[in-house]
Amino acid sequence: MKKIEAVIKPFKLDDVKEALVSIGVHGMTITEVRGFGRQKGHTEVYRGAEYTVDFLPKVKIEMVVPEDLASKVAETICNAAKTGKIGDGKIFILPVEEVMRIRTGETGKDAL
Amino acid sequence: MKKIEAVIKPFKLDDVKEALVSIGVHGMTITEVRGFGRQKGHTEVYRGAEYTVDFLPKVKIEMVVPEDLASKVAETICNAAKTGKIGDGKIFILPVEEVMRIRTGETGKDAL
Amino acid sequence: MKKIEAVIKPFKLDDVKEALVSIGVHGMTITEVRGFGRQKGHTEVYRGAEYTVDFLPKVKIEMVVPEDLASKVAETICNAAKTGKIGDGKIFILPVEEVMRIRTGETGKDAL
Amino acid sequence: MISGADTAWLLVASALVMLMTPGLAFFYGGMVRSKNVLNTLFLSFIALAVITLEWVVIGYSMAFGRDIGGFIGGLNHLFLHGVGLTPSPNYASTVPVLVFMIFQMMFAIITPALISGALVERMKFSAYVWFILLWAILVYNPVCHWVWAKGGWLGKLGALDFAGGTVVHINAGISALIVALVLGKRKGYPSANFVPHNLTLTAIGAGLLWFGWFGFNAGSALGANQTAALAFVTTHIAAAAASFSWLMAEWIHVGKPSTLGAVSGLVAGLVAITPAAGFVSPIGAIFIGLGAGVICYISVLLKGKFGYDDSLDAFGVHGVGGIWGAIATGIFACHNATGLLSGNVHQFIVQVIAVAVSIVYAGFMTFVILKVIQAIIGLRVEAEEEVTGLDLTSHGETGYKLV
Amino acid sequence: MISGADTAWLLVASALVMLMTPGLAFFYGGMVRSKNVLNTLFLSFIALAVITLEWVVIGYSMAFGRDIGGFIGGLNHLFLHGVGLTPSPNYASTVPVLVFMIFQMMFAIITPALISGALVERMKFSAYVWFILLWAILVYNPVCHWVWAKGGWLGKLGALDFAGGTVVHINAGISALIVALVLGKRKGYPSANFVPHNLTLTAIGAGLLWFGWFGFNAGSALGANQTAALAFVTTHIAAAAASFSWLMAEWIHVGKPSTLGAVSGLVAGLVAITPAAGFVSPIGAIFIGLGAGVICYISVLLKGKFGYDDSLDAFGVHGVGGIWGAIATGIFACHNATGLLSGNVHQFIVQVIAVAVSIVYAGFMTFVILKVIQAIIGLRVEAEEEVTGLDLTSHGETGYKLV
Amino acid sequence: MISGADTAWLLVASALVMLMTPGLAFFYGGMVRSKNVLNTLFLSFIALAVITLEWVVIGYSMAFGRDIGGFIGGLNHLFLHGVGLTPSPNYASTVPVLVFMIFQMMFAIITPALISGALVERMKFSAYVWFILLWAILVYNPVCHWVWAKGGWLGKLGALDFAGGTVVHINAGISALIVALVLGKRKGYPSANFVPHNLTLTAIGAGLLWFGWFGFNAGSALGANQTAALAFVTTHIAAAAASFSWLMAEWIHVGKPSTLGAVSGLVAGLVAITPAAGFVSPIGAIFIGLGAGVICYISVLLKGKFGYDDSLDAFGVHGVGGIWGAIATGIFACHNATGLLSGNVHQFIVQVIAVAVSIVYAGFMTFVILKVIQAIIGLRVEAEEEVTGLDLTSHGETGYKLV
Ligand SMILES: Nc1ncnc2c1ncn2[C@@H]1O[C@H](COP(=O)(O)OP(=O)(O)O)[C@@H](O)[C@H]1O
Ligand SMILES: Nc1ncnc2c1ncn2[C@@H]1O[C@H](COP(=O)(O)OP(=O)(O)O)[C@@H](O)[C@H]1O
Ligand SMILES: Nc1ncnc2c1ncn2[C@@H]1O[C@H](COP(=O)(O)OP(=O)(O)O)[C@@H](O)[C@H]1O
Repeated sequence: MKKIEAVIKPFKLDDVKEALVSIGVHGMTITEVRGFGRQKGHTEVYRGAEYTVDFLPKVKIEMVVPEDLASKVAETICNAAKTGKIGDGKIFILPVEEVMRIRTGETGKDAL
Repeated sequence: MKKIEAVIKPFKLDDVKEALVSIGVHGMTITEVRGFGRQKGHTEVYRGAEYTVDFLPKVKIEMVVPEDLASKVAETICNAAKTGKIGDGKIFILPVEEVMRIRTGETGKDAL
Repeated sequence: MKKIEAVIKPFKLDDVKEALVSIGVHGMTITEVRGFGRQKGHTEVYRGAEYTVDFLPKVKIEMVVPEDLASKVAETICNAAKTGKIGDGKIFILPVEEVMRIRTGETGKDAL
Repeated sequence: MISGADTAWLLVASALVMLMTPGLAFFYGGMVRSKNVLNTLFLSFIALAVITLEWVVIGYSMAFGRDIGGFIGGLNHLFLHGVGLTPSPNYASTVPVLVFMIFQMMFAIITPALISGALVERMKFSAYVWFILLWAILVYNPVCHWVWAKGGWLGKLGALDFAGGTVVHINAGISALIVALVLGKRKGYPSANFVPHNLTLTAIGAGLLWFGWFGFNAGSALGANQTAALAFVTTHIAAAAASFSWLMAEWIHVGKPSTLGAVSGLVAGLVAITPAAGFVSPIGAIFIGLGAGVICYISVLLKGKFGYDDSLDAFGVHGVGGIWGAIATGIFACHNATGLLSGNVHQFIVQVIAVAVSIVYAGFMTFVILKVIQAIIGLRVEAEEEVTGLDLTSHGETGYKLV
Repeated sequence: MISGADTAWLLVASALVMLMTPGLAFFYGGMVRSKNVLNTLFLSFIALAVITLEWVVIGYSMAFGRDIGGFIGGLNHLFLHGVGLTPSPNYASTVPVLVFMIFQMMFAIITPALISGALVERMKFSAYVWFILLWAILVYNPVCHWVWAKGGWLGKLGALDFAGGTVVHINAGISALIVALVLGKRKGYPSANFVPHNLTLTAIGAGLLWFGWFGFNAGSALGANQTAALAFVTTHIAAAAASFSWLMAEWIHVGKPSTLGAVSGLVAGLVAITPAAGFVSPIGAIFIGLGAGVICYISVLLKGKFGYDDSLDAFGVHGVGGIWGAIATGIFACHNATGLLSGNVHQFIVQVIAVAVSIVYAGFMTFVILKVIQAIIGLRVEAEEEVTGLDLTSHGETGYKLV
Repeated sequence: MISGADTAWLLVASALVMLMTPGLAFFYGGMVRSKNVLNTLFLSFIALAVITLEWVVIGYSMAFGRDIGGFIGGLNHLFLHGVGLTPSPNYASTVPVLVFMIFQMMFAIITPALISGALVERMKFSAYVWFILLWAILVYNPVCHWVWAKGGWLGKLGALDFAGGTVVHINAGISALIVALVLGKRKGYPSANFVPHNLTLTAIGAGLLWFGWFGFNAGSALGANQTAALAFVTTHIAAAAASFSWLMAEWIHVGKPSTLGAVSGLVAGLVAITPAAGFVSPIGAIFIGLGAGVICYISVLLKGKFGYDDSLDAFGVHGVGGIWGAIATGIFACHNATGLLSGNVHQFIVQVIAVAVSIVYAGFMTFVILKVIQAIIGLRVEAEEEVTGLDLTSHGETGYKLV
């Protein structure tokens, strides 16, 4: 099994979720994160004083999927999250050794 | 060493934490996340218009533990977090290559 | 490629970010988390009733870097985040199998 | 002669009505997405700054200057010339005319701010500022003159508008509808989740609006007298009744009563009683309120059917509630006037005429003003700015940094 | 004869007291967990809707209608029949009786809302609505009649209650205790972390409560006169003194003064001075306030000992503070009345009697009302709803979506 | 003789000014980082508790007791001795002297609270409490006597200060600057991100401040009369004009107008009009307001240049705005007084003297008080407490638990 982590632009979340569901992903966990990268941050000004915000709001999607689905999932996210502009984000694939469903205690693929 | 990631129902956090402490886990990191899965989301209604919220509040617990403790930890979380109802969450086990304690620079098991 | 996860004290974030940038890290993702560990939590008192808060605010930094940079990155974080007081946090190194840049579809090192 | 009691009351009432504009800011601000909360607040606060100056320079004179053919006031009070510390011969004879001027100013301020509910989350800030300035001059000042000035043609026709059902709410509500139509929908609407980001802020706004509305309506008696007492009572009762009936409608329709329903309902009630406050009995106020809650709830639902994006229901609540109130005044009037129920069919017809006139006039003028601004500086922010949020892109600030 | 000044003052005072109910909503709302914030606000806002209508229909008549044996008002003012624009022969002779009616209405509204502090985070919304309606009719209206109506038996006995120590605070506070006991504790209480989710909201509520309380107490002089001036001054001083003494108690007891302590203390002071406001000197007010801060702080601590879950200390602050205030009135009274310190033992005893009577009556009736509602529709939400939060499960909405 | 109208108006005005202190709490509270929000609110709320008691015990007597050589009031009104329900022979002859006392008290409360804007996020709470107490006694009471008491030397000199430009704003503003300098910068300032954490809270504060300021300025006419009317109008206009000009300055300077700019500007305008409110015309108010917005904006920018950490610009807005207002009063006065524009050079000079005197006196005394406190208990919290935040370390509580 693999864990896919994707950092995307927040307003793309719904599109990505729908795309994933349509290829058979049944579960995922998302987190509000802040990202630093090539995309420039923005400047805020309070009473004439400038403050630079380097970290931009992003959404991280995490999901564990069976081995064979991993690259398809990555591709799907990539398509759904792309705007073509800088800051679209990254996808990482990590190995997972075991999975367990808390409700039933099932492990392995059945637990997903 | 292994990393255990568990996504659980927020109100189970205290139980899980206590169970983990009682088996000798000394540290963990938690994050407010939102989960999508078999458990249905809910509907909110504002001025008669319905909005569906697919993502439900969950808590993610992350902790790195020595190899030999990993399955016991998973079991413990599973027991403490279980309500038996859909949406109880998942546990994932991932490999970890190195650990370091920032305060001392220690690495390996000592760093946990 | 490796994924570095560091849990640090929130007010050290800027220092760590700058140190990382100075050794050539181009991207990272951060999350507000809450940590439990050897550092004691604090007590809040509302109308005379005490409430113990075990989880302390921390910041988690995640970044994927090329194999060869991993230990340097860990060291850099360690130096920049250290206050020498309990609760400085941990660094974990995990294996990563694949990386993809959403904007371009690039994979591997180029995607970082 | 100046009466201390009336002066005290009208000063208090003016302060109360002033507070309604910030109240409105919070009411609206809580309902948008958090990335637009400051811009939404700003749309009300800027009305305080801009319309105050406009009213001093020209507005008061256009509205209450020497009547010109029933249609507009003359320029004899430009820069408040001749508006001093003695009572006016025409208005509020027991207080310094400056008091009457400032009380009226507060109405002129909140009216364009009401419109902002329809255009939040997408309108260019500079375009909005020009819009409210032109709208004040070309819509508010004339209509205010028609209805309330000595010599105004709608007033002479006999139209009853105790505290601004026509001048304030219908005017603003219809204009809001036009703005919503001209501007177009927010990106993603209605498929994305356009839900209130902070209903506690909305509730704070609602509390202040209700509080301030006592000044709005009971102050419109222009003295601490029996009519003020009546208007105060009917105002309160209508707000409560409408809150109640909106909740009942909601309870029946979606199965749950909601906090947003409670506060939306009370505002609907306050809107509807505005033209009627000093003319109807407390029992009349109950009917007007109960009607307002249900009617506005339905009108807000219909928005979904028609598909325009009146974001915070400025038309659904102020437009529709104002129309209901103006007509209900023609039905229930029984104090210092008579309505349908007292056998006065004429009054009812006059009310309908006043409503129709202000719908047509405000609607048309708003359209023209918007088209002019659109041609010169454009109306909407860039799509990307809309996605990022107006707080950051238009004002370089963010509402919350809570962690 | 109608006095413009008194009318102006009482209208303002009524508006101020109205604002207290939203103020209470924010005060309470900030203290619950965020998943219940809207429900908590709603409990106050719905009182505005429901009790307003109840008061118009029957409440005013029950409270201030023609006296029947000292126990209850007759039905001669049903639907405000005969409540018009001239002064009442019995009450507030210088303002239209409608003004007296609306001023009193505001008290009838906030009293049941006070009780909500004891029952938040677990009571069924529909059960709560029925509860406040029945409570208003069966508890508030009679007790109000006993104390304030012409012919009411407690008033005739000589009980002093300037602005509602007995009628409002003891009544509400005792009932709150009974509700807390009957409802039972919140799931997990006290082991889980039941801590305020937004103390800035609570502070906003406290600020508005203090502000509104000037209307509550100084308005109870029913005119813009010397007694109003005195009540205004004592009210302010007691609030400050109690805030101060609560903080000192806290500083000594837990080592740190807290913002929640500051605002809890000021409310305790306002509660305690309520029955005394127009009867005591500013120096008396200092003692009453200092006492209130310490006494209420202790009573709030004791809750932990006894183990009932009066969630937001409606009993600890309003019940205990009200009792202290009612008795202190019998000690410190010196303006238009005399108390223990002026040698009037009888007054002191009368105060104790009035307190005892209202404790017994309100406590018993509240119990009965709750049992009836429990039998018919139940009192508590489902356990799962409690865990998820009442905002979502009872109202289909959420308080905040800040990111 | 007591006038009901004047009494009603001054009671309302007192309530409005009271509300300004919570309003200030919210205004300031929104601008700090979330970990210090409660401490910041507390700094205002504690002023309500402490200064109220100080004023009753000794403050009123020091300020308005029997004049001693023009410099201070005697102790004849200790514990409000002789301050009762009849009018004072010297002040506000149409209301009970208790009303005058409480109205003045509200000014004494908010003035030290204003200073807190300069010292937030780092000052020890206990040191702050001692500071405001000593400051009230050693700075506020004397200067208040000099300017407003019968026999006060600045008043006799002819200094005009309608509602507290010198007594309140310059006094507080200069002291704020000294506190900022003595305390030193916040850890990390200015490199770290010291940005407002919740501008909606700041906007709520601004709304309440504007509302309350009507009581502050128009109440200072001490009656519901023509001067009150004038002060009310000029107050409102100046606020709007300053909000407008601050925004224009900002728009030109940084390219975007901001919500924080709008509310900062309006406060600057309210500050500047304070000494002038009852003396200038509405047109004068426009100039004073327009000037205030630009001048305060520039002064706030200059802070960056000089490098002191007046955290929330208490000096930049209240100090500088107050000085501008006091001098502008000497320029624009035309009602019940004359200024430079009416050819009265002498008035202008007197204004400058009064400004200079209060700068020197308040600055020096503040320095001395701080040094004494520093020597005895220290001024700043520990570095680690500052990092963690004062809410938790000083008060054991946190502002928000929103999830
Ligand atoms: N090496 C990295 N490790 C972890 N997250 C990263 C890394 N590089 C970028 N990110 C995340 O991806 C987001 C987008 O990256 P950025 O460099 O701005 O643009 P792009 O994805 O177009 O290359 C960042 O905001 C950050 O959250
Ligand atoms: N494949 C997955 N990868 C990551 N997180 C998952 C995955 N499936 C479920 N989750 C997380 O677990 C939570 C519970 O899953 P769900 O399918 O609703 O119920 P159950 O755990 O009972 O099967 C989800 O809300 C989500 O946060
Ligand atoms: N085993 C662990 N797994 C994951 N996170 C941990 C673990 N141990 C500690 N942490 C994180 O590191 C933080 C600091 O740990 P702590 O034990 O308090 O101090 P130190 O890092 O000085 O040993 C914790 O708050 C927690 O967020």
